Amino acid sequence: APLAAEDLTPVRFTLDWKFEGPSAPFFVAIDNGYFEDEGLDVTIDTGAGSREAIPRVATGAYEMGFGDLNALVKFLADQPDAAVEGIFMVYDKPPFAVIGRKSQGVTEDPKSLEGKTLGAPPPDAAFGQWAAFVDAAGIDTSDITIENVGFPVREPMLAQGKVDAIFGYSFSSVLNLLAQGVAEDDIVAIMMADNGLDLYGNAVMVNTEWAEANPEAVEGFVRALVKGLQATVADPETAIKSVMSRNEIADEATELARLKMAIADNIVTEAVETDGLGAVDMDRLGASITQLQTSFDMPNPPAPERVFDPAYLPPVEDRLPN
Amino acid sequence: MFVSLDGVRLAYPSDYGEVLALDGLTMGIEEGEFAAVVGPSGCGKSSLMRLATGLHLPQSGAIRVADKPVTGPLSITGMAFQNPSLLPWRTTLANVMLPLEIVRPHRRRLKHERTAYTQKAEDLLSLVGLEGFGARFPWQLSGGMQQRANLCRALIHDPVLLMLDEPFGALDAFTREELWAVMQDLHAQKRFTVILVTHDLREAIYLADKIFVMSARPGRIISEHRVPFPRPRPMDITYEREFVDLVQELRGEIADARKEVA
Amino acid sequence: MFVSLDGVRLAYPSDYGEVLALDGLTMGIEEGEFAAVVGPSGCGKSSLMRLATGLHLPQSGAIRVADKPVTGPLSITGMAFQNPSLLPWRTTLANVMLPLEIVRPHRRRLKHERTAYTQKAEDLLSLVGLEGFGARFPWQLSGGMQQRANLCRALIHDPVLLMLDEPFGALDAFTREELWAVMQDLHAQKRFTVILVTHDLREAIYLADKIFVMSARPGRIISEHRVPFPRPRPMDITYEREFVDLVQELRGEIADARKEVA
Amino acid sequence: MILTLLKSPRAAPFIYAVALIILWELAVRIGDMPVYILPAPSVIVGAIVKYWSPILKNSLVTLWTTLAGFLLALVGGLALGLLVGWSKAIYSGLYPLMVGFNSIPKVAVVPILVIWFGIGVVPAIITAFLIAFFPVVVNVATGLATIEPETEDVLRALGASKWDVMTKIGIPRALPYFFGSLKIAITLAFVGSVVSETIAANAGLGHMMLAAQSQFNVPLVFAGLVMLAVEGIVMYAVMAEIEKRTTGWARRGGVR
Amino acid sequence: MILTLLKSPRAAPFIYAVALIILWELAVRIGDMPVYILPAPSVIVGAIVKYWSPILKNSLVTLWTTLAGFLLALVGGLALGLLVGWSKAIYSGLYPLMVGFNSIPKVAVVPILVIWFGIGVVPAIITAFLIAFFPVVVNVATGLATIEPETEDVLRALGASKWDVMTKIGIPRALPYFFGSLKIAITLAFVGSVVSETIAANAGLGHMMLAAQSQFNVPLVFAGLVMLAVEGIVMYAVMAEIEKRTTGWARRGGVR
Ligand SMILES: Nc1ncnc2c1ncn2[C@@H]1O[C@H](COP(=O)(O)OP(=O)(O)OP(=O)(O)O)[C@@H](O)[C@H]1O
Ligand SMILES: Nc1ncnc2c1ncn2[C@@H]1O[C@H](COP(=O)(O)OP(=O)(O)OP(=O)(O)O)[C@@H](O)[C@H]1O
Ligand SMILES: [Mg+2]
Ligand SMILES: [Mg+2]
Repeated sequence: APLAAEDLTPVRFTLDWKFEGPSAPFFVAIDNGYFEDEGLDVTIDTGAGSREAIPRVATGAYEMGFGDLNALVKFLADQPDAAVEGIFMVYDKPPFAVIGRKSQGVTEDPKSLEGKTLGAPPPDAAFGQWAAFVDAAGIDTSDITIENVGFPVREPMLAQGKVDAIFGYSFSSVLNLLAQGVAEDDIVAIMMADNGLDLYGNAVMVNTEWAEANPEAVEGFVRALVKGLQATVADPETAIKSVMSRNEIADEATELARLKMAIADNIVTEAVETDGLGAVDMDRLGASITQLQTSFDMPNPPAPERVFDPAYLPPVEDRLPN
Repeated sequence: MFVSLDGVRLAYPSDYGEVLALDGLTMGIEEGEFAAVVGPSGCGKSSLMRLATGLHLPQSGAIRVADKPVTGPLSITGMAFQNPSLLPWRTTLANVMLPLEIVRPHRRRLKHERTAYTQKAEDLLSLVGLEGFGARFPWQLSGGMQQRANLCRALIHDPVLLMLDEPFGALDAFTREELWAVMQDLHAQKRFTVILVTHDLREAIYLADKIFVMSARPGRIISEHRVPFPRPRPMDITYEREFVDLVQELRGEIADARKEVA
Repeated sequence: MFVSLDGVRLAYPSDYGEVLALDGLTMGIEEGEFAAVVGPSGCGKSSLMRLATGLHLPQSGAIRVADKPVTGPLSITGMAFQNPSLLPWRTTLANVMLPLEIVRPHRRRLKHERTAYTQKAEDLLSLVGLEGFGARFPWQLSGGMQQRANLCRALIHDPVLLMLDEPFGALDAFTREELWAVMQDLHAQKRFTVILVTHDLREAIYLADKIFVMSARPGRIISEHRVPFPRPRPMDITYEREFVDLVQELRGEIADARKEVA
Repeated sequence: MILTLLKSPRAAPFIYAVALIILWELAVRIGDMPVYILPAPSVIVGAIVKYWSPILKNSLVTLWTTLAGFLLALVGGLALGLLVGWSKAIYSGLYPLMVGFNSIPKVAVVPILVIWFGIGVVPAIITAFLIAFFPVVVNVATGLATIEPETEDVLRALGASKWDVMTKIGIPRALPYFFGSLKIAITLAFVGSVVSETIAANAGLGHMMLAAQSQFNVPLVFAGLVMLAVEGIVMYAVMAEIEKRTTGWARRGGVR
Repeated sequence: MILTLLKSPRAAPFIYAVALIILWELAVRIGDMPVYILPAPSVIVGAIVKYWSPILKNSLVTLWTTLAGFLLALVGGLALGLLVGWSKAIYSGLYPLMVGFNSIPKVAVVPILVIWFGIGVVPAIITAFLIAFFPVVVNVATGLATIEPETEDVLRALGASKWDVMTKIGIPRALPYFFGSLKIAITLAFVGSVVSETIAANAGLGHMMLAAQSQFNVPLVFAGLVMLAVEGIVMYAVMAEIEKRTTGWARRGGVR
């Protein structure tokens, strides 16, 4: 039976970014009452980047959040005692990509980037993996020029041909380029994950101190989120409404496209079809941490178990994508 | 002595070495006395006034007012500066009432008794011929009117010691003589102590009990005169033989004082 | 007539209706003449000066200077304001030299002939008893010294028309009389036209060729006197019978002028 | 006719604004500026019409956080200005620190505020305050430091305390500059709250613009900017009115 | 002893700075502030020592772009201030537009500059200029608008032109406030160039801090902030010195 409002456990949750298509599962879980059924009163705030969520959760400003697991690895390497860990993997495959234009000589082959000028906002998470990607894909960087282009000018610079390719999330940059009139068949997204960089993407994180005190709340959150994800995967057209009601300025068609791209490319991967939503393969995680050492200066990388705690996951059969 | 300066020396610092304004100045004024100070331009009269109110402290020598050594600005004084320096953002009335906002005990009372105080200020303004000008801003007054408002501001808080630095300089002879009479009456009524700086020897003699003549810079007192005429003094007295002689005597002394340095 | 005002009316706008300062004022001054204007405080003398230099324009009536109607500020005049208003960020010397930076043809010449002009300014300063004070800032001068610097500033650019608004008010009798002599000499030398506003009737008579007496506000000319004494006039003339009589006559007129409104 | 209109102070704001808009429109059309860089005014108007509801809502949020921050800056700046004007030691001690602090982009401070206050209006208000108080301090302190001693003496001769001198002379005398600083402060307060909203808010123009930016809805971003400008101008008008009433004495002359 | 030292204007800057640093260190240690939010000064010093070479290089880049933008702002602000002070119509026409423009965060303008001028120092210089000129305009225009008519008349009576009045009286009279506005402008110029560097530059403190941020190197970010503060303070000291020499007359008194 639903609990009275004052008996619900309040949970402050910070997203990775604004209220856009890929955040639909969280809102679906609210709108469909999944969180409430678990005795939770979840408030969701916008984020300022996949990395920014980590300190927000670590300091306890937020109980839970949605952020980049790779950034969490680096964060824990520097702050081994920080009260934060991943508990639920959402982007089994990260959307990190190098997006280029065929008309400027960029193809699906990462080696086509050699000799090109790449635009990169330094805080961009995809650019953050450049070193590891170079390593994994065997790219010769000697005559690649990296230009610091901020987020607002990243896609325009590519659209204007001032750079040949940019770093970014596939589902953001591709849609942005389309919005700027770049022909769809001119755009090519080199997914890092498809080219030897086997990393994880964004995951739900929790403040460990709070989680220890409220384990059943965390479990409940995860159960509700699974339902949200399942509902979203089953019916993205309905799910997107939960985003649209919170973001009056969004364009429904675009957000739906973004959501569908995220589901297809990042959320419901082959691994997820078998292992279920939210799970992490500890070996793969361990390997990715090793890969990350190329990108990040990490003398003391955290153990995979420190980064991700599967303890709150329900049984596999309860969290299959459909 | 109500006001006493003893061997006072005042030098202004400046980029070109210091400027010695007063040196070895000694003078004393009794309570309730009306004193006048005369002397050549630039001899240090204004500086003397600033010392007596505590606006400046002397480099050496002692200054006492009301039996206390002066260590900083005194609030028992009312000062009419040589330059009217009315505050341009206040109306004339508000300018005149400024001391009431500062000086105790008026400061405390002002809130409750504003009408009474306003009346008092307006009375003072009409006493100097400025009735109806209270609502004007200072820059809407003529030079002489500003000077008169300045005088009102010095009087409003019933100071025990009144310092007047050429208060009538910008006035025509008649307005000036009217104000002499006003000052004489006020002094008779309230018995405050006055130090008046003036270039008008008739003014000094008509108003004062005692006149100090200053030397050229560095200023010190070269002579002191008691004015023998009984009070109240009619305006006609200024044409009397004895009066005119005193004027001539002072004139001569100032002439000598100027030559001394020249 | 070098300067002529004809039926001039000047009213200052104010929140409480306009203030009529001058009404129906008519006067004329010949080229090279030394005119004095006397009248009660607040009667509109300074306003008259502002009209004659074109700083204000009259609401009605005509003003002509040097045969041209006055439509805006004139640069042929030198004006000593009642309030010295020296610029505090300039030394006294730089203040005195200010007109040279503005008025043609000096403005153009100043760069090449700076030493000559500086010498001229310094000569003027010593003429009024301020030698050695050129490097001081105005706020380091006494009130009377500021007034004298103000006078120098009015003279530096050899104006054809000199306007002096109580230029000697803050000076002691001797300094004042010295400057009278200086003014008389300068006038004899350069034959500029002068309008002098003063409250000192002896000053007016000693210096002027023609004296205008103004009524109380709203000001107009109630009488005009030619001064009969030949030039150069010795200082002693002020004690002569005829001189003293003229003083008394003017005194009487001003007294009447004041009563008219009172 | 046009010339006289141009010279009329009442018509001028509109004429200048219209001229700017026309110029802008022409520049975009002739210069063939892509819409995702600089949309033409007509396009921006289209966005305003289309999104009027979220624009209005977010504008109000930003307006109130800005005003709150601005009022804090006003009070705080005045107090700090008085403090700095009070003593030479405080002046020379505190001033460099404030200059140093103000040379730092306030974006850097927002994450700290988020940790302390969560996201929402509080960080925005504080950021607006932090960015806006400095001009007020500077102008108030300058006003106090440059009181003419002649005027000050009038009060000192009455035995007035420093506090009296500051409130009765320092502030009224510096009032025109105080208002000048408020004009600077209000614009900075807008910048501050918007910057904070881009990082830490679920509402406000900053939030809206970043969300729009993230979808490359550049006309909407510019609609937000235009709203900011309009709010700034409205606040300016309010202050100009207050200023006119309180500093008439200082503007009795001016270059004519 | 300490009290007299505290009251000495020469020692004060150091005492206040040291006090701030100690307080900060204590706050971080006692408040147990995580290093990724607010590193302690000691940690920041460590970062400065470790990364001194890139910090120095990037600092110099930022310093020069800032100075260039600041000088432009100074000249442009002065010119615009004179223009605005010149005529009431220009004042009431241009002022609201400037207020509106300044209510816009300059981050929004950088993309346009990048498209026009490419990546590098030019956008940074222009951004610094755009953000910094307004305070100068406001204070210069206020200075001109509040010239005492008594003083102005001295010049007008000589047949002086408006230009003469503005340069011989308006500017000298407003000089203390002009310098005040420069203090505000220099801090804003730093903010402007850094903001631009974060969006479009391959060097400069803004670029460096952003890069450090992406590496979670928060101490280095704060080292950059400290460098900014230090550069701001140095510039302040330079201007304070110039100010002292040119506006001695105005500070002859002040609250004593
Ligand atoms: N702030 C100052 N700095 C330097 N010198 C000063 C300062 N104030 C006054 N002086 C000098 O001190 C001397 C005396 O000045 P003071 O104003 O006391 O003269 P005074 O007798 O009032 O003259 P006056 O009758 O002209 O008003 C003058 O020579 C003047 O130059
Ligand atoms: N700016 C102004 N606004 C309003 N009224 C003014 C203004 N200036 C002068 N007045 C008024 O005009 C009248 C004449 O002033 P003016 O200064 O000409 O007198 P004056 O003859 O020079 O007096 P004084 O001898 O006292 O200097 C006065 O009543 C004064 O109040
Ligand atoms: Mg004096
Ligand atoms: Mg006058």
